[in-house]
Formats: sequence, structure tokens, C-alpha cells
Amino acid sequence: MKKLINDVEQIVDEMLNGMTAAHPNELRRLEDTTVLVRKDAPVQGKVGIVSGGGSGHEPAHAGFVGPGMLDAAVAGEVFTSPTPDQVFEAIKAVDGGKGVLLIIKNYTGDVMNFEMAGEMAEAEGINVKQVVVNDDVAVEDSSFTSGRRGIAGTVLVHKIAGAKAAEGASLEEVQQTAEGVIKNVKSMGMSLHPCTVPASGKPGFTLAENEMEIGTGIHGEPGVERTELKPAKEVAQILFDKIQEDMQLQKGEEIAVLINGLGSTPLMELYVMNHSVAKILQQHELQVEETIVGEWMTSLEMAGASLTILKLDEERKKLLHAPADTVAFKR
Amino acid sequence: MKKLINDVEQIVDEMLNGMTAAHPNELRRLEDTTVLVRKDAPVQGKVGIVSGGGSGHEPAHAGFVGPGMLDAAVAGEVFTSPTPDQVFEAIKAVDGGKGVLLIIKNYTGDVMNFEMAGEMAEAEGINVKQVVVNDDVAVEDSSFTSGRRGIAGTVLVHKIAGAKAAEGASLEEVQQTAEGVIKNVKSMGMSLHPCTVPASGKPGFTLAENEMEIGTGIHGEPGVERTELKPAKEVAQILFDKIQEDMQLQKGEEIAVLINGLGSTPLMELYVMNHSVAKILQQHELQVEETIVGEWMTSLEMAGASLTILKLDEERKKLLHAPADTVAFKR
Amino acid sequence: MKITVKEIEAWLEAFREEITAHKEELSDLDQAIGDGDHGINMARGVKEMHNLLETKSFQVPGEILKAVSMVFIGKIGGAAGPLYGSAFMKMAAEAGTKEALSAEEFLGVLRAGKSAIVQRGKAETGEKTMVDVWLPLLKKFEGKQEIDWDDWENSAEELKNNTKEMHAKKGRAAYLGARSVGHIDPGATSSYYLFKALADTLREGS
Amino acid sequence: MKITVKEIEAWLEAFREEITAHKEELSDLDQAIGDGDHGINMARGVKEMHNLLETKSFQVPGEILKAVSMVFIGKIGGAAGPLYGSAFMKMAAEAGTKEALSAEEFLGVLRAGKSAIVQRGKAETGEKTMVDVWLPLLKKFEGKQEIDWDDWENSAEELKNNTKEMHAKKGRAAYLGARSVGHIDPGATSSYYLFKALADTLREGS
Ligand SMILES: Nc1ncnc2c1ncn2[C@@H]1O[C@H](COP(=O)(O)OP(=O)(O)O)[C@@H](O)[C@H]1O
Ligand SMILES: Nc1ncnc2c1ncn2[C@@H]1O[C@H](COP(=O)(O)OP(=O)(O)O)[C@@H](O)[C@H]1O
Ligand SMILES: [Mg+2]
Ligand SMILES: [Mg+2]
Ligand SMILES: [Mg+2]
Ligand SMILES: [Mg+2]
Repeated sequence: MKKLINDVEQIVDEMLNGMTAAHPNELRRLEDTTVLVRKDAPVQGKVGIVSGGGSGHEPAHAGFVGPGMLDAAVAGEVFTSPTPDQVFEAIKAVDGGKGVLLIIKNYTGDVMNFEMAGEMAEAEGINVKQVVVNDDVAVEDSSFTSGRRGIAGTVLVHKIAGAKAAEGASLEEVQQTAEGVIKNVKSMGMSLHPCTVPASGKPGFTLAENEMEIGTGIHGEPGVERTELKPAKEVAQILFDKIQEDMQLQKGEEIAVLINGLGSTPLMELYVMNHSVAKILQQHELQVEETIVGEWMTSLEMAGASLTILKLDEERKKLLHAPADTVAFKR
Repeated sequence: MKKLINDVEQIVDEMLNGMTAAHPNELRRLEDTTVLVRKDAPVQGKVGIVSGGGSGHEPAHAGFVGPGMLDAAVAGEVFTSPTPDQVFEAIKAVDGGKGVLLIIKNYTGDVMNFEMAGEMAEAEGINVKQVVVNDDVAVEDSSFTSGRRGIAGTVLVHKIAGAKAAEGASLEEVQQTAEGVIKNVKSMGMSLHPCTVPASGKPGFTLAENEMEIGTGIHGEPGVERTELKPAKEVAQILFDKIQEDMQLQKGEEIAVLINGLGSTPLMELYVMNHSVAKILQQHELQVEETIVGEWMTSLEMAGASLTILKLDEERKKLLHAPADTVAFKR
Repeated sequence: MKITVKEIEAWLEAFREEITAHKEELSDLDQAIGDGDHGINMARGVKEMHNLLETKSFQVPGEILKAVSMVFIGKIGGAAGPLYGSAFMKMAAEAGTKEALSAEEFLGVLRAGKSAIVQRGKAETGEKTMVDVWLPLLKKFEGKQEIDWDDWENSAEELKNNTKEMHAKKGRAAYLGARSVGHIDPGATSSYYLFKALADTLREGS
Repeated sequence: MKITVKEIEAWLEAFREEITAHKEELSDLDQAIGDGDHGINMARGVKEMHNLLETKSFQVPGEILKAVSMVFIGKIGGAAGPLYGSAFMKMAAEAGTKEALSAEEFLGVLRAGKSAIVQRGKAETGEKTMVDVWLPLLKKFEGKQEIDWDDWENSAEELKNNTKEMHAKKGRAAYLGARSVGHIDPGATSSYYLFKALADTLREGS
């Protein structure tokens, strides 16, 4: 395992310190926690938005803390949900009197830990609501299982819910807007190369030189199917088809597109991928209102990418374009 | 070689199309060229700024095209300087009557190709000046050789020269400001893992599991020294010491810091690196006015990072903070 | 058989030893069908628990179970943290302020833990989770006045081995669908070590 | 010996064959002390040159040299593009509109190319570049009325081999400092193939 680190045990702590050292005017770390909040938190009269999860997805989630997006990000150990006490501290720090929305990615651990934190906060009289993002169409949707994972689409939930909160909306309104995004955002990923959780020292799976994994998550988990290496246009088609199967997008429909790199895929390849994606979207006569290309929800140094499509309506369109001033996402 | 591409021969073309497809309101591709310009180029009454070089450094250079930074970026083949005719097209497209500044990284090929383009433009009556960035202290500075390479510090030259041009300064003033940045910016890089030029299919060098390369450039070239793998704090010290040997920074001096990822190093590690760098800068009682962490000048999927330090004066400080609205760098 | 603070401490210490010794195994199992951190998560939790037991002293089983629940909730993270944490929290409540518990009472305490896991995780048996150890094991010994600890340990082991052929429906492994079949569940395995540690402690102590 | 469009075309075609056959070798040499693209760059250039020669016909050597210079400038890129491009540009100017060149005149044409390379790249001999082939080779045969093409080819080969022990001072290899010693320069090697192709063409044709 080759990583630019000091000590496996201290990675998250040092990363958080490295972030506040780099962005002292934007971010503040709550003492003795793994929580980064907006420098000016709590913002009075605004719904606070808390997200987070295991570390290793940078810039998610702390990179999205700032005006127009999140009020706090809670960092767990690498790929491990943060614990309820940490989330609770975040909630307390960002409650400006209008309550707090938790944006949770649908993993059993995240859901349980955030839920417990929400219970703690409610017990102290803070109004807390939550939304659970489950955009990953690679995983079958079934009421018998814990359902689909939350992956890159979460970034769009952050953006749009954050903009809604910045407008001064109520907790219920922000929650409703976030739910609207969640219902209309679908993603699917693939990878060429696994990643290595620092504490484990071993890659999450192995792929031969001519193999790729379709439907990979963002935690070094293997995907749902392994195939031979394919060109970008075939990859784009596979990801799109699976999303389309679920979304049934119609001609002329307005969408936003997110091409997300998983960590070590060069931006060059992400743009090549977008070239192939854009062609498919054009064939389907979809109206692409916005395309976001980059590394937003990574999986350490995994190679690969995911495609996310968000169906827009007037409100989501307006909120997507609204200003945001965070370390990683500016508008 | 595992890459998310369609055709090795079409990579640059498809990447450029992928960029304009993603950013149709920001970028425009000059027909039959590898040049991306600001959508609204040429901006009348503003000095035009043209940069570029081989591809594979994304988001450099097209990611920095936009208000407050570059007017055009010329893309060569991967790691190969663009040819004079392409640069010439860029110059013509962005000349708004006040002349054009070429920002060139100090590589024999880049310098010669851009120089030839400048000669072509001058012959057509366009006022062209150039600056050559040579911030890489890994390479010995000597008047007997072609001198030091231009690496990540180039991004700060783009930012500051771009802001100066946006203010309406003359070509000579913009050139002088850019020269001021170049004299005061130094960088040094290292890598943990080489990269593979698509057309060659083989990595630029090989490193054992316990080795790293110090002083690596951004073209898959081997560095100047190979050592055993060291923790981030020792890496930070090596890079800083080499820069400091050259800069002789004094207590209390104001600086900007850039921690640049070379392609596949997770942001997590870059922030860990910044944690270690910040400690060293504090020991030296340097005043860090700004820290920029991310992937700005990459080398395909190389793993590793570089440290850049820019000595500030009042003008550079102001221009560094000035607005910029490009695809990859917003302020 | 009476279970006091001493037995609980011995049990938890034995649990720590099992987890520490099998950290790699747990992570490898999680690697196969999850994200590879279960051993790391559990090891972090029991290490912190060890520090707690070293530095604090407790009067009654309920007190120690409560303190350990806080450590598990605050240190393990992931899915296992809230599950083990909630289990110990409820176990503490069930144990109350009693100084010593009979075998039957202690089985009631464990059942309270099981209920907490089911409530928190909403998994049923057969879904390839730790529930597949907790639920049938406690059911088998329900109402027993004396426990055959060899039978207990063997049953726990068999139950966790049974998860191998299950198709995961809850937790991360569910994302793998049919590909989850053929691997033992990591959480079921850590739970097996918890119950094995209990058998080893009380068998020796009996 | 008279050099007309026919000989120039044969030479350039032979050059293309050499580059195409040794594309990997050139890139490998560049991999060792540069960025590994010299073979790719040159192959791209000569392929485009081949297309040009296939589709256009030329009257005089100067015309073909000029057209090829534009292809090299526009297609090779990197350091080699402007260097070979400038060389052919000046060679074209020196050849002017003459229909046929004597050996002596043709050596003058090549010397003009050499001057262009030196002017553009500002390298001296001993700095481990293509200059270390061009300059001493043309110096050795300066003023010769007849050329011994075996001697010419061997000299060119020896000169490019001599770059192996040089410490690079110009071009990308200079960044390697002393680590550049022990590797033959890629640009010197492509220049060797240019001169070898010339020898093969004119030796046969004589
Ligand atoms: N809903 C659930 N109910 C009961 N146990 C569960 C549930 N989800 C997951 N688990 C257990 O948690 C274990 C995984 O724990 P761990 O790896 O620490 O967390 P994570 O999956 O968040 O990485 C699984 O092996 C399973 O036994
Ligand atoms: N200043 C120079 N003068 C003469 N030749 C040079 C100079 N710089 C580089 N070269 C030649 O160019 C060759 C490298 O060409 P190439 O690999 O195509 O370009 P790049 O170095 O830009 O990748 C070197 O091997 C050397 O022979
Ligand atoms: Mg986990
Ligand atoms: Mg090159
Ligand atoms: Mg796990
Ligand atoms: Mg080269």
C-alpha cells in the first residue's frame, strides 16, 4: 500500500486539520470531534444541513460545507459511518433555530448512526428531519432489502437542498425539496481498479488487466457484474441504459448530468466519457440543462466513474443554478 | 493499460468535445483546431492570454479558460507540445486589440512551438509577448542548460496574469506582473506511482512497492532522486527544504501555498500533506495568506503531489483574490 | 451459577481477545461481501472498551453493560456500532441494578440485547446478518436453568456457519445479491466470538 | 550524382520506413531520459508526410522540402517538430528553385538545415541532442565532391552512439542531470535514421 500519509490511525484527524489549515476562513472544526462546520455556524433563521459518512470520499463531504450547501459534515473513519455522538455535535452546532436536516446515504450503518443522533437531538428539543439518498440503480430496489445505495447523486441533493435552505425555507420545505431530488436522481458506476482502505492495506477486490467491474459502489465493494474491458462509449451506454430502465426519460425532458470520477481517473478520461455520454443523451433528445464533470464523491484511489442523471423541474433547475460557495463546489 | 477511453488516437479530440459538451456556455472550440477559447472571445480592449501545452495535465489548461484567467488554451497530443499553427489560431482568436500574452512552461518543445507561433502572429501585426514559467526547483538552474521546468506554479501565473488583464492593464503590464509571479514562485514534486501515456501503453518509469521518486516532473519523466517510501511529513520537509534553499523565505513573509495532486492521489492524502506542510510553515513563521489544495496540473494518473510556494506582494495578493470564473477554478 | 461484575468483565475481556486475534478474519470476511472494515471497527471498539475496564470500576453488571454500550456506540461506527451499542444499552436496562444474575436472568438480559438489534436493524433471520446468530441461539436456550456451554458454543458456531449459504437481504452484502452466497457473514462471526467468549468464561468459572 | 525530386522523395520515403520500423525504439529511448513520445511524434509526422507525397507532385527539391517542413511543424509537435520543421524550412530556402542539386550543393542544403536546428534549439555539440549527429557529420563531409555513403552511414551511427556517454544539457533529458548518462539520445537516433535513409537511397541510386 503506497499512500502519502503519516499514520494510518491518524489519517482522518490529519486530513481534517489539513482542511482547516487550508481553509481557515471557510471551515471550523468542532473541538474533539470529526465535524467540520461553516465558519459562521449556526446561521440564525436558516435550516441547518448536516451530511457526512465514512471518510475516503473527498471532497465529500466537508468540501461541500459553506453558503448554499452544507452547514456541517461529519467524518467517520475511512468508509465507516461516523458515530451518533459526532453527528449529534454537528446538529447542535448548526441549529439556528429552524431545525436541522440530515442528508444520509442509504447504508445500514449511516442510517442507524444518523438516526440515533437525530433521536438524541430530538430529546434535547432540536427539530430534526432526515432524508436518505438511494440513487444507485446498480442495486436492485426491493422492499425486502435495505434498498439502494446512496452514491454520487448525493452531491446534487446537497446542492439543491442547500440552496433551498439558503432561501430561508422551513425544515419541512427543505426536506420536501430534498425528497424531490432523491426521487428524481439515479446513478450508476463502474471501476477499472479497486482501492485500498488504509487500515486494511489490501485492495477491496482484484481485477485482471482486461477486466472491469460494473455497478461498483463507493466503498471499495465489488460491483454487481464483471466484464471484459470496454471502450468508453460502451461503458456510457451500459450505465445510461440501466439508469434509463429505471427513469424512463422522455424526449425533450430537462436533465442535469453528473460525471463523477471515483478517485484516480484522470479528468481527461472523464471528459472523454462525457463525450460519449453526451452523444447518447442527444440520441434520446434529452435536454441537458447542466453537466458537472469532476471528482465529487470518490472512493479513495479507485479508478472508474459514475453517471448520474437528475430530472429537473423549475424549482430544481433554479436551485441547481443558485450560488454556492464551498471549498469544492462554487457556483 | 486500463483507461476509460475509446481510441488512443482520438483521446484529445474527444476530451475537447467532452469539455465543450459539458460547458457550452463557457467554452468554444475553434473549428478544426485543438484550441478552446472563452465563449465570448475576443474580449475587446483586454489583453488576451493564451496558454497550453501537451494534454494529460487536466484541468490544465482548458479548465482555466474564462473570465479572470485564460482566454484560450491550446492542447497538444498527450505530453507533447502543440504545434505553432494551433497556437497561432488561438492568438488570432483572442486578440481584442490590446495584444496577446503567451504563458509557456519551460520545455524546449513548448518554448519553440509557442515562439514560432508568436513570430507568425507578429508577422500579421498582432502584438505578442511571452513569459516562460520555470518554477521547478528539482531541476538545477543553470545558464548552460535549458533551465528549470514549468510545473504547478503555472496555475498561479494564469490566475494572477489573468486578473491583471481583466483589470484592463496593457500587454507590457500584464507581462511584467506575470514575470513577477514567475520570479517568486517555486515548486517541487514527488511521486509514488508513474503514469502511462496512452499512445505508448507503458508506464514512464517503474517504482517498487517501497520506493518513491523525488523531483518528478509532470510528463511521466522520472525524478531526480529515488528513495524509500517516507511518511507525508518527511516528504513535506524534503519538498519545502529544497524550495526554501532557493527562496530563502524570511520570518513573517506573506506567501500563498499550492498543494497539487498529480492525478491519482486522493484529496484525502493531499489534505494530510497540507497538514504536514502547514506545520513546517508555522515553524518558519511564514504568513500563509492562501492555501489551494487540489488537482490543478496533473500528469495523467500519476500518484504524488507537488508543493508550490509563491511569495506575495500587495499586487499579487490582490490579484490572487480577484474573481475568476473558469470551469476548474472559481473565485 | 451467579453472574456478577467479575464474570461480565472476564467475558468482555475474553471477547476482546477473540476480536483482536480474529481481526483479520473479520475484515477478510467483510472484504468478500462488504467493505472490509468489520475487524477494524470491532477491534477499535474492544480496544477502547479495554481502556475503560482498566480505568474504571463497576458495582453491578448493569453499570458495566451501560458504559460498554456507550463505547460501542461512540467507537465502532458503521453498522456494527449502533447494533452492538444498542444491544448493550438494552442489556444494561434489563440488568438494572441487580448485583448478581442467575443464568435464567442473564439469558433474559441477552434476549433484551437481541431485541434491540432487531429493532435497530430491522432484519429477520435468514437475511445473513448477526441476527442469524443471536435469534436462534437465544431461542434454543430460552427457559433453560442451566446451560451446557459446549452446546452453546457449538450452536453459535454452527449458526454463523449457516450464514454462508444465505443470500444477503440486509446490510452491505445485500448489494451483492446472489454473489453474497458462499461467504460467512462478518457480523454473525463477531457475534459468534461474543458468545464463544461467554462460554469460555462461564465454563471455566463453573 | 544529381539530386532531383525523385531522389528526395525516395529519401523521405526511406526515412518514413526507418521511423515506422523503429518507432518503439525511439520511444523507449525517450522513455529512459525524456517523456517517451519521440517515436510517436516522429511516426505521426512521417505518416502525414507520406500522405502528402502520395497526393501531391512537386517540380523541384525546394518545393518538396518546403511542403515537408510545414507537415513537420504542424504534425510532430514537442521539441522535435520545430527542430525538424525549421531544418527543412531552411533546407528548402537553400535549395531554392534548382531542379537538380550536385552532391556539394546538397551538402550545402543539409548544412542550412543544421544551422536552423542550432538557431532554433540553441544547443551546442556535446549537449546530447540531435545536434551531436548533424553538426559533426556535416563538418566531416564538408567540401567533399563525392560521398562515400558507407562511411557516411557509419559515421552517423557512431555519432548517435556517442551521445550515450554524454551528460544532457538541453532538452528534457537535461532535467535528469547525471542520470541521463548511459542512454542514447532519441533525437540523435531519429536523425541517424534520416541520414541512414539518405545513404541507402543515394548508394543504391549511384
Ligand atoms: N440491518 C441489519 N441488522 C442486523 N445486522 C446487520 C444489519 N446490517 C448489517 N448488519 C451486520 O453488520 C455487519 C457489518 O458490520 P460493519 O462491517 O462493521 O459495518 P459496515 O457494513 O457499515 O461496514 C454485517 O456483517 C451484519 O452482520
Ligand atoms: N535545444 C535542443 N536542440 C536540439 N535538439 C534538441 C533540443 N531539445 C531537444 N532536442 C532533441 O529533441 C529530442 C526529443 O524530441 P521529442 O521527444 O519529440 O520532444 P519532447 O522532448 O518535447 O517530448 C531530443 O532527444 C533531442 O535530440
Ligand atoms: Mg464500513
Ligand atoms: Mg513530449
Ligand atoms: Mg464493513
Ligand atoms: Mg519526448
